[in-house]
Amino acid sequence: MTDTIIQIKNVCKIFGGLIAVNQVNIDVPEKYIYSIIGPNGAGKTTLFNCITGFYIPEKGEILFYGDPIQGLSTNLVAWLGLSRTYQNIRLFTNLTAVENILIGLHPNLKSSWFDAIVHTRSFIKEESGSVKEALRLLDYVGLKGYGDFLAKNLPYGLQRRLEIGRALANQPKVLLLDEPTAGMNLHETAEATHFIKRLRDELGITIILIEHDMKVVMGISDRISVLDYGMKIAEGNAAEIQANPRVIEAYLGPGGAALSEKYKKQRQSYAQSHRS
Amino acid sequence: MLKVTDLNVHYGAIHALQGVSFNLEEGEIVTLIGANGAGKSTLLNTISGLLRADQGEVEYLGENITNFEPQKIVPKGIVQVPEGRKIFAAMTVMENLEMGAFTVTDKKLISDKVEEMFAKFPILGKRSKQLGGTLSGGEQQMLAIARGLMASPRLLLLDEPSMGLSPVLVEQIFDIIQNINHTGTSVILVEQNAQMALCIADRAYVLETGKIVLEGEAQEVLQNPMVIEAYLAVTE
Amino acid sequence: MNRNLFTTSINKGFTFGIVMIFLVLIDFEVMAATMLSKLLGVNVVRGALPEVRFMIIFLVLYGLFVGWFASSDQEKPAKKLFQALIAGLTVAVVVGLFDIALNQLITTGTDVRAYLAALGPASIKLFLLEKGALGSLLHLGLFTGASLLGSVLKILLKSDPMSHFLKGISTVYRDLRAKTQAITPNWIKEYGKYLLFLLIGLSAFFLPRMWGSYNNYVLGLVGLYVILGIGLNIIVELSGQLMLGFAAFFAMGAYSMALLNAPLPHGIMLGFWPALAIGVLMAVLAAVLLGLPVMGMRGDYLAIVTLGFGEIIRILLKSDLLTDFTGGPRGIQDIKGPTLFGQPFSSDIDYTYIILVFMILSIFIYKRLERSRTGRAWMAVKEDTKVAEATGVNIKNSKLLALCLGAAFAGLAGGIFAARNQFTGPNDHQLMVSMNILSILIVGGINSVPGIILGAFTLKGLPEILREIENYRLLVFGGLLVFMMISRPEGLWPATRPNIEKDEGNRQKAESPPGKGGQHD
Amino acid sequence: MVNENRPPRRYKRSNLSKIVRWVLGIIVLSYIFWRLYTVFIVQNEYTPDIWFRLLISGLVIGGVYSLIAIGYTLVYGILRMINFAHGEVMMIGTFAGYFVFEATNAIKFTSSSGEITSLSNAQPVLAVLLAFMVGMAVASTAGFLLEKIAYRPLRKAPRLIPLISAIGASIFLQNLAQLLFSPLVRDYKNPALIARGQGWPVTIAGAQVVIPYTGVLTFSMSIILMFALYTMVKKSKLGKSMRAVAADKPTAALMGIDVNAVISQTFIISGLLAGAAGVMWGLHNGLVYYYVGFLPGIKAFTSAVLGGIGNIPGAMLGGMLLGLIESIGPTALGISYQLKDVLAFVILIIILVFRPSGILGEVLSEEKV
Repeated sequence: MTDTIIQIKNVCKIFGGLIAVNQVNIDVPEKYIYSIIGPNGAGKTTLFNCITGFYIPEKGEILFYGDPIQGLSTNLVAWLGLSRTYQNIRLFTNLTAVENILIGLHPNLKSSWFDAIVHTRSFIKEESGSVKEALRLLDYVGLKGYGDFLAKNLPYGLQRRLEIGRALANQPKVLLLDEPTAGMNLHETAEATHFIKRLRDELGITIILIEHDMKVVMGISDRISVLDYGMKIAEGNAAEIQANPRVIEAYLGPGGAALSEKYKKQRQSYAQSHRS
Repeated sequence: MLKVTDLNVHYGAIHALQGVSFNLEEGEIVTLIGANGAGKSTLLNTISGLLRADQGEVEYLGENITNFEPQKIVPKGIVQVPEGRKIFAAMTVMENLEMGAFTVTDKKLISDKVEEMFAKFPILGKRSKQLGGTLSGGEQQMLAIARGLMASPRLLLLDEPSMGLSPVLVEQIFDIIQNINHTGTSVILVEQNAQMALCIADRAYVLETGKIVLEGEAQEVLQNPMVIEAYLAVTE
Repeated sequence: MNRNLFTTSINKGFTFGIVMIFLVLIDFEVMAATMLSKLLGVNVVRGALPEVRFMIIFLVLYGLFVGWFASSDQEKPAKKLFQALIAGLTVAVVVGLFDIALNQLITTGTDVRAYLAALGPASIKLFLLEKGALGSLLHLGLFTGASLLGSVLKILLKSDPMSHFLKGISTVYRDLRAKTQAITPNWIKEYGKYLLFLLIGLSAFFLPRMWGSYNNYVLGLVGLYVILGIGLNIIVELSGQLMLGFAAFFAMGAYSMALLNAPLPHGIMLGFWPALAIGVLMAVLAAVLLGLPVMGMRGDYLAIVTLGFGEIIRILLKSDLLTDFTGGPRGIQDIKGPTLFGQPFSSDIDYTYIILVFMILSIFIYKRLERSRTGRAWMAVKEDTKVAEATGVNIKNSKLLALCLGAAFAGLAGGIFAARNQFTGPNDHQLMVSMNILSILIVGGINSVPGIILGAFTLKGLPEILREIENYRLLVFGGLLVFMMISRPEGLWPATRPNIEKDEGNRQKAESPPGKGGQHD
Repeated sequence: MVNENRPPRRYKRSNLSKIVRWVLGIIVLSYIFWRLYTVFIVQNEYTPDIWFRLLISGLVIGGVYSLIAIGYTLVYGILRMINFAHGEVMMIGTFAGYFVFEATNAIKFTSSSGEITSLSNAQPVLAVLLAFMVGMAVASTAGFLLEKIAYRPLRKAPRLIPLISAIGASIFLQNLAQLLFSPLVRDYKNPALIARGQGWPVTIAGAQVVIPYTGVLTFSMSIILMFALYTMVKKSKLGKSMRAVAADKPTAALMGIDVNAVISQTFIISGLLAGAAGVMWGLHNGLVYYYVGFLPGIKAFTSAVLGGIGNIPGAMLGGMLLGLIESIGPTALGISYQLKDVLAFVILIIILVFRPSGILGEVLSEEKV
């Protein structure tokens, strides 16, 4: 299946004169691991925020299964089946791990406050079902036994996992991960990479990934887009991206040989003038 | 001049610097390069007192200045030009420069310095009454550097001065950095734009996830395949 | 380093000295001495001054406190002692200078009570330990000695007993619960809960009868404030909206009861129960009307808007505009109580039952809400609104629901309150009422029912029982709020989160037959 | 997990709160127009001198509100917190001024013409100046201590925690004043020269109106102080550093600015203004008691929000506007003067609902806050 699940069409987002996302077009096929990379301030997270409804793009459309979703409130976007994680982990820190996941289940549950007070039969059923589901997810993301820890007391790597667990509770069609390996060491990063791959392979979730660790990106992405100054400058698979001169320039800086020569000369002449 | 030993800094839950040591001689340009989130800015912020070190020592001109507050560090001659320029948008160019000279009490000296900056950056002189927020990106970067120079620093910490600028402007900024260095100010340069940074630097340190993975003469580092790997993971 | 030690001690001593002077200026020391003498079993006639020895005890306690506090940041005992000595001496000198001024006032016979209301000659004499100028010398000895003693105590105990004590209560409670749970056989676990409820129910039934009217009045007040606290807790602590005009909803309930169930001004006489129900509905209606336009507002703006709302309601109730309708500043009298099975309820004892029933009902509802999808959504909204929304929670509905449910509790409490007092007027619904309820939550503990009960008892019950501190109640409140925010923002008895994973594991173990085990993977 | 089989979901957009907002807005507007129409066209019983009198009292009270509002705005600009206890700082200033007048009134001596006069009547300028100086000094000390004790330890806490602390401080200060000075309502003893109720008579449309001395004094004093503050913030080094800290604390620190010191100074300046406002309040209204700061405090906060919180000219404008609305509004709308406080609160709610950024305020994005 290679149906397009998310289609980003000509999206622009402007912050007081600064164009953070500029005419970006991206098609994400279903069940792909799709990476968006680019240097600092290239507009990756802004694009994420546009997709998940945090920002309303000034121009363009974002289609989910062909329906426009830009400008919808974030809870509706979540309800439709897009879950996300955050660059700097944002958990409900004073709640336990299980409760975090239970809140993730929110869009799939129906019981109302009245059911809760009266303890109707459907409420009891739903509640025990959701607790089971939450514990199952907890196990799945590898936090079994940590369920009753407050989220803020979990070690850093587990907080990342819990955040993914919370996102999974929504039963998402699309999972947007914002730098899931930031701040992890090599071992943890390898584990996380494997885990992301498993999500796609086992659960069939489409994954959109922002990542700066190129080892991760190159290792698992089916397709990669590169943003720079808010514009998409390249798209392709890992090998294509690594060979693309515009990408190398975006990361390592422009100029290359010519400028290096210039500065070399300048330095030499400066050194000479000081020696004499 | 500056000696950092075994610096450990936590940034929220992240162990952002894990035992970083480096040093800088007077008159040098030292560049710190590395990918996003490698800990470069954290290192600068720790030196200039914005972040607290959990462990380790920062020694400047033989004095231990670890965890001093910024207002005590600036008068010693260490000035940071922050990432993203951080111009005071609602203040005029002139006022921005005056803020840069906050620790200077001699009014004559301040006006001399302002003149010097206007000579160095003529465009700022032309816009001295304009609000900082109305300047273009390149002008803002120049203002940020000029503001940093107002305190007559002996050591200038530059955080991503080329970020978000077009190649022509980047070249200008790098020329300026070199000039500053030639007038006797030591510079620590944090850059994404590794190629250029390495061209003008004397020595370089490459950071990866909070650790220094490579150090040496800039020209050597430039040739080292690890640099490209640190950015693009091109290992094959 | 030593100089630093010296100056910080002087600073601390100076601060404590100034605080002591302020305590004298508001006559706090006399109140404290009176309380001490009561605690130690001496009956003081109301209005009369306590004996000198109790003043000495108070001063010594203060000195101990100074010594304890001043020697807080040093490791070595000698340094601690040094700090305590310097701090104690500084306090003594500062207070001594003040003593001389006080003594001057007495000897010249100047009466400054027109300006400093509390500085009566009798209480000055008491503070100077009836010794006049010599009193300052006595103070010197007392403060310095006690301060040294305080630091010695500190060295000996090596810990902070206050926080220890507070932690102690809750951990002991939890340990006890865990232990009893471990050793009790299954059938008690199953039905013990009901047994406990029965026990509480029985004691709640019989105790009020044995306590007398005044205690019942206090008990009822505490109960009402527990209901109010639970209502506000839903709004403030569960869903994270700082509401400063909660008294407006309280007023809705009270005035509905008054207008519908009093002979004047309208004489509708609908009866207690329907009026109570309508009061609750009116409070909810007010919450909807307030909530719909302001729901999207930022936290601190919301606080001020709700404060404004509360004041609007109060001023309107008081104004000439509504005098004919609400009785204006005079309020409404002769509100009738309920009749149950032909039995009229009128005394405080009778009301205690009603209040207890509703209090238990409130706690029950609160507990159920907290452990549900709705409650979790509220907590998520409080923790991080944006993320909660991105997780699929409808923020506006969720907040509005919390506001309405909270208001319902306030309407309920308001109705009972008005009927019990047989009167309600604008002054029953001042801003201070809202503040008091908020303080209960903050002092008591976030999202914890025992915390709310503890808070309601300490802030409403204790001052009623200990009449002496009545005047100082709000002062202590205010200081306590600041102090709590700085030192213990989670409250005296914060709730712990439920152990869902463990409970579920236990449950499964209990369900699966023994030997085969539950989950072993 | 049943990802694959989950049925597709449909969404519907709801605009209920927007509609409610609009309906409310239309109701409020039509009410205002209806009232204005009745009062001005149908009844039309007020003569110009009445409006003039209301205008004067509005300007005077507006000046006081402006000064206090500046304090709210300065602190909000720097710390993004509502200094709820600011009204109490004003109350402290009022009391300090009161004691100065009591003291200068108590010092009696025989003047050259043989009469026994008090210092405050013989040297009214000195007495008033002294009252302002002492009031401002005491209030600024109070503001400084308030920040140091109740707010500084909470610098990094979530937003609501310092607000609760501020509420606590407000309650504390009110009750401290009540216990110290008793709940009595006391009279301000103005020097005879500027006794309350006296002033220059003017004739407006055939009727005589008195422009009170105290009114002129307080109004000009508030204008002078506002002008001084504005120049200070614009021109002086301290003012600039305050603006820098308000804009970006870390960057300001990198300039070598001692952020904590600047915050303290901000509280001192707010206290100075609140103290002056307190003495002005006492001189003009004549009453002082422990609760005196509460309503002006809330009103001033309303003014600050009205003008756009964080914006100094906005606070000045908002204060004046609120003063005028409060004094002219009830008459113009034909409602009881008792309800002027309700009017102020209603305005606060309306602004926050329809234009949270105020008249001159910038739109604060969620991220920035």
